[in-house]
Amino acid sequence: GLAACSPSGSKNSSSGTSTFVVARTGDIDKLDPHLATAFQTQQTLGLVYSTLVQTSSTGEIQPDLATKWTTSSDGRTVDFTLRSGVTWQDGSPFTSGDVKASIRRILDQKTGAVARSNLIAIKSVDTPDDATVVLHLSQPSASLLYSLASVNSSIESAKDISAGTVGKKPNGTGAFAWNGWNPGQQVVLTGNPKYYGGAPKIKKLEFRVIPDESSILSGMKAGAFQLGLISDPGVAHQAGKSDTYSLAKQPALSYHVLMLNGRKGPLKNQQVRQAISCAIDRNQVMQTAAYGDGAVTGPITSPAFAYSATDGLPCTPGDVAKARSMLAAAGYAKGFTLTTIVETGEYATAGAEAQNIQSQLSKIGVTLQLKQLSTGPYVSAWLAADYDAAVALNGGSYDPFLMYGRYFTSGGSLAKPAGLDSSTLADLLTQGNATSDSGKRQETFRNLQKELLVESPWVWTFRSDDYYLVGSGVHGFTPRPDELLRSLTSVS
Amino acid sequence: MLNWRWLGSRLLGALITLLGVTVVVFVVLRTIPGNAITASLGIESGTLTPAQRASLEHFYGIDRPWFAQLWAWISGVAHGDLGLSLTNGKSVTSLVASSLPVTVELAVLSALIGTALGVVLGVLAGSRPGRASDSLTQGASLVGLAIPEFVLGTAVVTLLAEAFHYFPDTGTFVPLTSSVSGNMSQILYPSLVLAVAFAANVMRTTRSEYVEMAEADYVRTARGKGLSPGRVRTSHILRNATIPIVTLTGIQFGYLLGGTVIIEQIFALPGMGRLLFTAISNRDYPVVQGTVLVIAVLFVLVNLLVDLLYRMIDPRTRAA
Amino acid sequence: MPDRPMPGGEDSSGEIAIEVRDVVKHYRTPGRGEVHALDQVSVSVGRGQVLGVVGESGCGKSTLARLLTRLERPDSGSVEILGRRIDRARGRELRELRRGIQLVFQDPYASLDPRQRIGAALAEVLTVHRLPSGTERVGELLETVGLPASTAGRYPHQLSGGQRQRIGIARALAVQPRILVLDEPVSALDVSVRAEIINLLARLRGELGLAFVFISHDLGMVRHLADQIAVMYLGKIVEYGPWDVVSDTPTHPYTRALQTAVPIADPGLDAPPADLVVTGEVPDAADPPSGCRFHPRCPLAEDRCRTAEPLMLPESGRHRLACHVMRSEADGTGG
Amino acid sequence: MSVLPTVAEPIGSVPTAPGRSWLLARIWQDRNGRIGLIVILLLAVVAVLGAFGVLPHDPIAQHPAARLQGPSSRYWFGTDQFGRDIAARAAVGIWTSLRVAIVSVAAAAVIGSILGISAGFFRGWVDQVVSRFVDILFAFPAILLALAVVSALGSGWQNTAIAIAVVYTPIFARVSRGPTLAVGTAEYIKAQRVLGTPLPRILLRHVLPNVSAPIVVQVTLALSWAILTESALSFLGLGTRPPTPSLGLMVSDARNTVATAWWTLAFPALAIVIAVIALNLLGDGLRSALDPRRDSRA
Amino acid sequence: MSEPMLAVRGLHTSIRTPSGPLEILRGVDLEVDRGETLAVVGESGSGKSFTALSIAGLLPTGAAVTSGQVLLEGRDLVALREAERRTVRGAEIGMVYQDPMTSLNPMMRIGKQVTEGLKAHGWSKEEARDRAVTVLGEVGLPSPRALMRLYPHQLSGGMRQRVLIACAIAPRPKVLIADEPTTALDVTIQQQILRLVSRLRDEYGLAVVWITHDLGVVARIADRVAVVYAGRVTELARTRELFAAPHHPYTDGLLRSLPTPGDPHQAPLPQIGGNPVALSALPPGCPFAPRCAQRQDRCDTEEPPLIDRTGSRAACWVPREEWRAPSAGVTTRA
Ligand SMILES: Nc1ncnc2c1ncn2[C@@H]1O[C@H](COP(=O)(O)OP(=O)(O)OP(=O)(O)O)[C@@H](O)[C@H]1O
Ligand SMILES: Nc1ncnc2c1ncn2[C@@H]1O[C@H](COP(=O)(O)OP(=O)(O)OP(=O)(O)O)[C@@H](O)[C@H]1O
Ligand SMILES: [Mg+2]
Ligand SMILES: [Mg+2]
Repeated sequence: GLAACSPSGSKNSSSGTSTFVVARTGDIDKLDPHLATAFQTQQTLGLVYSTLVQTSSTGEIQPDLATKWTTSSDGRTVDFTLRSGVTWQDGSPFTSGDVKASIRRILDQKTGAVARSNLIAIKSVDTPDDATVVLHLSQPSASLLYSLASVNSSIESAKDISAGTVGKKPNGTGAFAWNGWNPGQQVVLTGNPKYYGGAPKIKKLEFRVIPDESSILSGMKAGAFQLGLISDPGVAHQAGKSDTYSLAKQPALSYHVLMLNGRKGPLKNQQVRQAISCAIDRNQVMQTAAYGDGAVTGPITSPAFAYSATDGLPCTPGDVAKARSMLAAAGYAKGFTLTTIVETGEYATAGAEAQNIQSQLSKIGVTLQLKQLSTGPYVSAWLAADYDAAVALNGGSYDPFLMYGRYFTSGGSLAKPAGLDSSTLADLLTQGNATSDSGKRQETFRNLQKELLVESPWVWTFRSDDYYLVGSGVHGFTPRPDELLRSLTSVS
Repeated sequence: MLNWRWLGSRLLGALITLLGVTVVVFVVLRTIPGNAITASLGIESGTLTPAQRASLEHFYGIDRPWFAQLWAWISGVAHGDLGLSLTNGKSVTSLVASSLPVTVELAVLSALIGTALGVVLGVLAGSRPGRASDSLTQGASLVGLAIPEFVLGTAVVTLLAEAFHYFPDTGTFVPLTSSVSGNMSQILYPSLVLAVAFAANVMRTTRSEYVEMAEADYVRTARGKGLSPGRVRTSHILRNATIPIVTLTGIQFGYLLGGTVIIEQIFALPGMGRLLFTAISNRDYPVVQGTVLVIAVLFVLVNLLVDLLYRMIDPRTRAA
Repeated sequence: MPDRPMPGGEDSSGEIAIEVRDVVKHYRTPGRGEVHALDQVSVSVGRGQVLGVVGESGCGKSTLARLLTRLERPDSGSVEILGRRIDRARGRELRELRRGIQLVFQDPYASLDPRQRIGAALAEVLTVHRLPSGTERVGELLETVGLPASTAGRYPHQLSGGQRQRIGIARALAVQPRILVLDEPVSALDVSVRAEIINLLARLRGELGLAFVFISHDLGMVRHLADQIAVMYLGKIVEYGPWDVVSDTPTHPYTRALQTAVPIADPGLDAPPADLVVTGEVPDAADPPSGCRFHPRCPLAEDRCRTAEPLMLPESGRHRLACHVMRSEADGTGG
Repeated sequence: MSVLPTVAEPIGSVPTAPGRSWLLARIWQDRNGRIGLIVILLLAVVAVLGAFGVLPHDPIAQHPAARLQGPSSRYWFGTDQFGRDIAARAAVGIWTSLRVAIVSVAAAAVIGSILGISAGFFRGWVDQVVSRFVDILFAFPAILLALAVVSALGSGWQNTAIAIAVVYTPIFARVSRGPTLAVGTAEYIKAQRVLGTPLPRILLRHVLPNVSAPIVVQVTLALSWAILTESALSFLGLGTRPPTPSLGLMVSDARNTVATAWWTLAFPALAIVIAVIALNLLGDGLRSALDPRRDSRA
Repeated sequence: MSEPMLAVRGLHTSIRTPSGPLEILRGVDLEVDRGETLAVVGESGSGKSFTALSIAGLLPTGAAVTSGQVLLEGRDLVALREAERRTVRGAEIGMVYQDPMTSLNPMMRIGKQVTEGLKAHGWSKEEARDRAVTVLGEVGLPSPRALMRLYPHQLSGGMRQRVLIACAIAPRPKVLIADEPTTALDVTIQQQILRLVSRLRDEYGLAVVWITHDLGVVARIADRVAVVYAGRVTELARTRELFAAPHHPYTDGLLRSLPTPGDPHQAPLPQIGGNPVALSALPPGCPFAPRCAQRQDRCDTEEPPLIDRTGSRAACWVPREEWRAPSAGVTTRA
């Protein structure tokens, strides 16, 4: 009895000129933004739902449902002034009650909301009037606004929450309204003419699942899609020139990394980790695995916090001789073997990265034994830190605390796979989150990055590009580092 | 007409097979590391509190011992309920119902094309063994057998796009009943790709059967009656060669069902193969179980059908 | 003749080599129903004697051979070989008994493993039974059946039909049996070599004192070799007696039909009169006719033949017969 | 004493001189078999060269400076995205693919034949159980079986081989059961029973050699499928573990570079096609060499 | 005397083998007249079937007539083109084969199998049907109409052989060639078939070529006999004369090796020693020489042609009068 999914309703669409087709490899998995982990789900529901605030493509917080906000001097109270005249897609008006209900739903442990741990600082929510929301915090949290900007903190209607219809038929305040879902095949949205940011020019937006990226490319060549989302640099590399599309590259927030398990064997030794980090020429990894697309990066990928990628390392990465001597100094002149998990399937460049890193490390006598696992087993092993090293593509965030807090603060949810306990790192992260002074934050996070490179718990290699094949008739599309498709709102 | 006892025992056998398939897939799935929670939450599942984890395990039913899960599943199946997908919450029955027609049509169409092509080429080659036409067809069939499906599939998709600016439409699957041309635009090319290896196999069997049957005593009898070569070919040689060809088609059909996994991936067809593949990577047990069971049912049905057909074609096996 | 020790232990029963009593063998087949391959069949063969068994195809001749050699076991009745029940024997006893009775098959090609050289095939038998198995013994065996020792190096397909059949016989002789069951040993052979095999068998019988069960569908062939002849029809013995009585002055209408049906190589003879020619074909053993099984084809059939099954009763001396009509009047209806 | 002469003169004419080379000689007589044999031998030589590393380039060493170079006198088949020599990789790839194919097919053939021969020879419940088991394995989509096995065991050539073996075991069981049914009732088997030959000996010495023809033919065909299956599994990311080159892996990797560097796909794909064709031709040759009817005449 | 119905003159037939062409028929001479039966006897592999197939033009792939004539009422069939040949096949020459179990198409109803040959020679559907019913009745099959709807597997071997005969005689051919049609049948059934064919021969005025290896059958039905050995006719004679006084030692050996009712019980049978000859390794002279008791020096070097003898033509250098006793083979009854 799910009302949303009658496949028979949708018509064969390539003929309809008013339909804007986005091709991507995966499907959405849920209709509840609070529970959405899959990246495609966030991408889609982010167009249907709005958040209190949003991030600009350069990482600044901007108004969305809230037009203004003020943080008290002690950092424990935040006031939001809400936009007026906003209506839900089902027609009812948007009020502060909706915000309160949404936040309470996220904080309710039973919901299992993804954003709960990031909003846990919220003690209570007040709604003095329909247009004002006040958040009371248990401690100052500079990352709060970033957390609120996430799709996982979308505002749902209080009515839907109390009726229990959330996750059945999405009803948001965003630019696009829910139309239908044919699991494994497509999701259809329609432009919301009453959208407060102006009615989108796209009347009908369709996300189509094309599992093979090469096929997406072929579809673009044939003009079957208006926008194709590609993550495999190999495929992008094949795209070449065409009059039916253009290729847009956008460095993403997520980063490619060789995670080391600092609680195991030789890797316990900081000098060993540094030696490994030094031995790897990041650029070479990027060249071979991603055909040179992307940017060599340090730990922090947010454009708002740009620091040197190697400051803190006692070497220039790729300096094999140096690395070798460091390893010898640490007592491992003969090298050792690391069992490295590599995901197959969703993460296209993993194999290539692994092979290149393997080849590079072999020069200092470190043997990577590659253990290829499909997603499920990989995740299990990753979570259990059941590896010496892991080739990973980890998600990034505009806010460095949100990025690394869960790994390197004590009690962080991903402290186990992080593979290293460091009070210095934990302190720096807490410090960075406790202040909202931007200068101080810049300073703290610079130290964080440096310390991460000194400790070298992992070896950060590069930020890859996301690729967008943009149909030749499409104007106004701007990709974002967080891979959301906000600009579709204004695309024609 | 029909031999009911035969059919009865055949159906019973099929049922036992299906039960076996059910148990095997159930057990095999549970030996693979990872579970529904890690599959649906990915690395975020590490952030779950023990209470959250327990409630999710209860929700997915994976907190019970495996035989209890198995029993629950089997009794569900008996009521036509294949469970709910763990990844998108849809009923497996509805997921399978929407993807089944795609795969069935894909497989049937490739089988038809493959058989037609294979038989024609096989006869062409077999009726003049050793000649150039024979060597040529045989060579072509070998190449057909040898090219990996995914290479051929990618090549076709690329070629269509580059040369003809054509991409097999992959919106919602258009059933044959609602638009023949719309349906064909989606199904035809993948079917052709799948049909290549199929045709190659049929061709080889047809050829060797043809050559063999052409030596049969009754063919000599027929020639001795003064029949024209064409008649001898159609009503004697080919007619008898149909039995092995039908048998082969049945067996091959099973492989076709498997082959759809890759082809549906490349041609972005929303069929069972893709459903299955996605479900396997997502550890979506109910979907994997349901899909495999349905594919097995299909396979068993096709074999039953082949047996029936075989009995219909071959008077010797027909009930007296 | 050399006096060879009896394989399979002491010969307790003295004169009798084979004693088959009231043997019944039915086959259940999926498509056909129950095939009455053998029904209440009794025969006995004295030591060194030849029993000829004739009958048309499907009458149960090979089934009898299989029961005798314990390739199969009867549904009921008993099969005694050299005084011991081969149908009941197991393990060691069976292996011993098996050495006492050997089978030679109709198709000499099919009964030899196509991938084994002749020498290896013979040596294997000897080894299995822990008999001396050198090339010498193999050569000896080959010579016994009239083949040069060099044959040992050949494969079956390199021999002619007659030679293969000799190998089949040599292999059977390897275990030094007392009895040979020959299931149509010459039917598959060319006319020009049949005489060779018949002569060879006759010689072996003389030299080794073997008893034979000689199965054939050719009454003329059986007549030449047998001491006793059993005529079978549809799983039953219909006439049984000394060779000359059965073959030269047959009593049962079926035996008479068989006798006249075999064409004799003498153009001077007239074709048999029409009334002696049996019409129709052998009925299906899965659905044998009621009463006397031969009645639908019998020129002499009467009403009682359709309903009552004639018993196998002594006619004169060792001659036995199962026929209502041809029996001497005194015996009445026979039940 | 004897009334009959022993035939002293040589017996008939000897059609073929039997010996160890018998089978090869017969394959050689068949045109397809001859081509297949030659090509397979050539591939085997290349594979062995690759396996022992007797090649001008290291198949694993990366030369980032020489990425994606076209065929030249230095790199005959060009280089891949890591600057590895494709010729060397293809040679080793043939070795890996053949190794996976041979191991998996050998396992499948041994296990499948044991099952099939037992079923065909003993019939009754053994047959019932084996046939059911085989039916169940058959009813699975092959690729799923392979996926499941590889997912459970992890990737790597041994596990790929196990997966392929699981997929092909039922085929061998079926292929060997049929002829065993026939051979089991053949007169020469009956003859062995009458002669008192022990059962294991009958099975090993008489049944097995006589049902081996279809099994041997099947082996060559299965080898060719195994090569293709290995490549399909690699396409799905579950095949041979890099950096070990396998043809399947090379082909599936090359999908990303083919538009700009055709040689990355062309040579490994060609190697697969050639190997598969050669194995099929060899299968044809074997089939005709082992055809008993070829001997029945002349 | 006018033309015989069918005459074969100097027929040579070869087949391709892996080791080069092999000559299987090395000059076969035969003739039969209407209403007459010619028996062709010989051991297995001597070329009997090849003779029949060469006459009918049904040789397997790879085999071909290399020289000689097949004259049907004086017309040379070998010279005809395949399309013309087809009009003769079936219509004028009917064939019956050895194995009734495999010679009928298992997938086709009996009726169709009888009528298709008729239709191929221009009979209309109805005519063909009527004719089929008649002819099935004529060969002694019960309820022909019902039988037409059956499949071969529903018939016994004897019935199938009758169907094959019906197929062959339905178009009223002039010549019937029967290749060991009773070998696979029981003696009682063989007897029925022999009577049937003799009757049909008389009714239709057929010229029958009956291939067999059973001299009993020859004695019962044949007017004339051709003995084939190693691809050649070695003796050609009227039946009675051949049985009374064979002029070839091989024929003589064959005749003697049969057990007959008058034989002494359990006495050794005379036998032709040696082995059947292999066509691929023929001796230089007379192919029977290695097995022949009458062999002379000349036999080892020169192959004898058919030589006219009293009441027979035999390919033997040694006239019967000069034979040593024992006549043939190496063993006597003594
Ligand atoms: N294993 C079996 N299963 C079913 N029926 C069988 C089996 N063996 C024999 N029969 C049937 O039993 C009957 C007797 O068979 P048997 O082989 O003894 O005949 P036969 O006299 O030897 O015939 P032939 O002359 O053809 O060799 C036949 O009808 C046959 O079909
Ligand atoms: N395809 C072939 N290749 C080589 N030799 C062949 C082939 N077919 C038949 N022969 C040979 O031709 C010869 C004549 O065969 P044919 O069938 O005419 O013999 P036949 O006299 O009919 O024997 P039978 O009594 O066994 O039927 C045989 O020696 C046979 O070995
Ligand atoms: Mg028999
Ligand atoms: Mg013949």
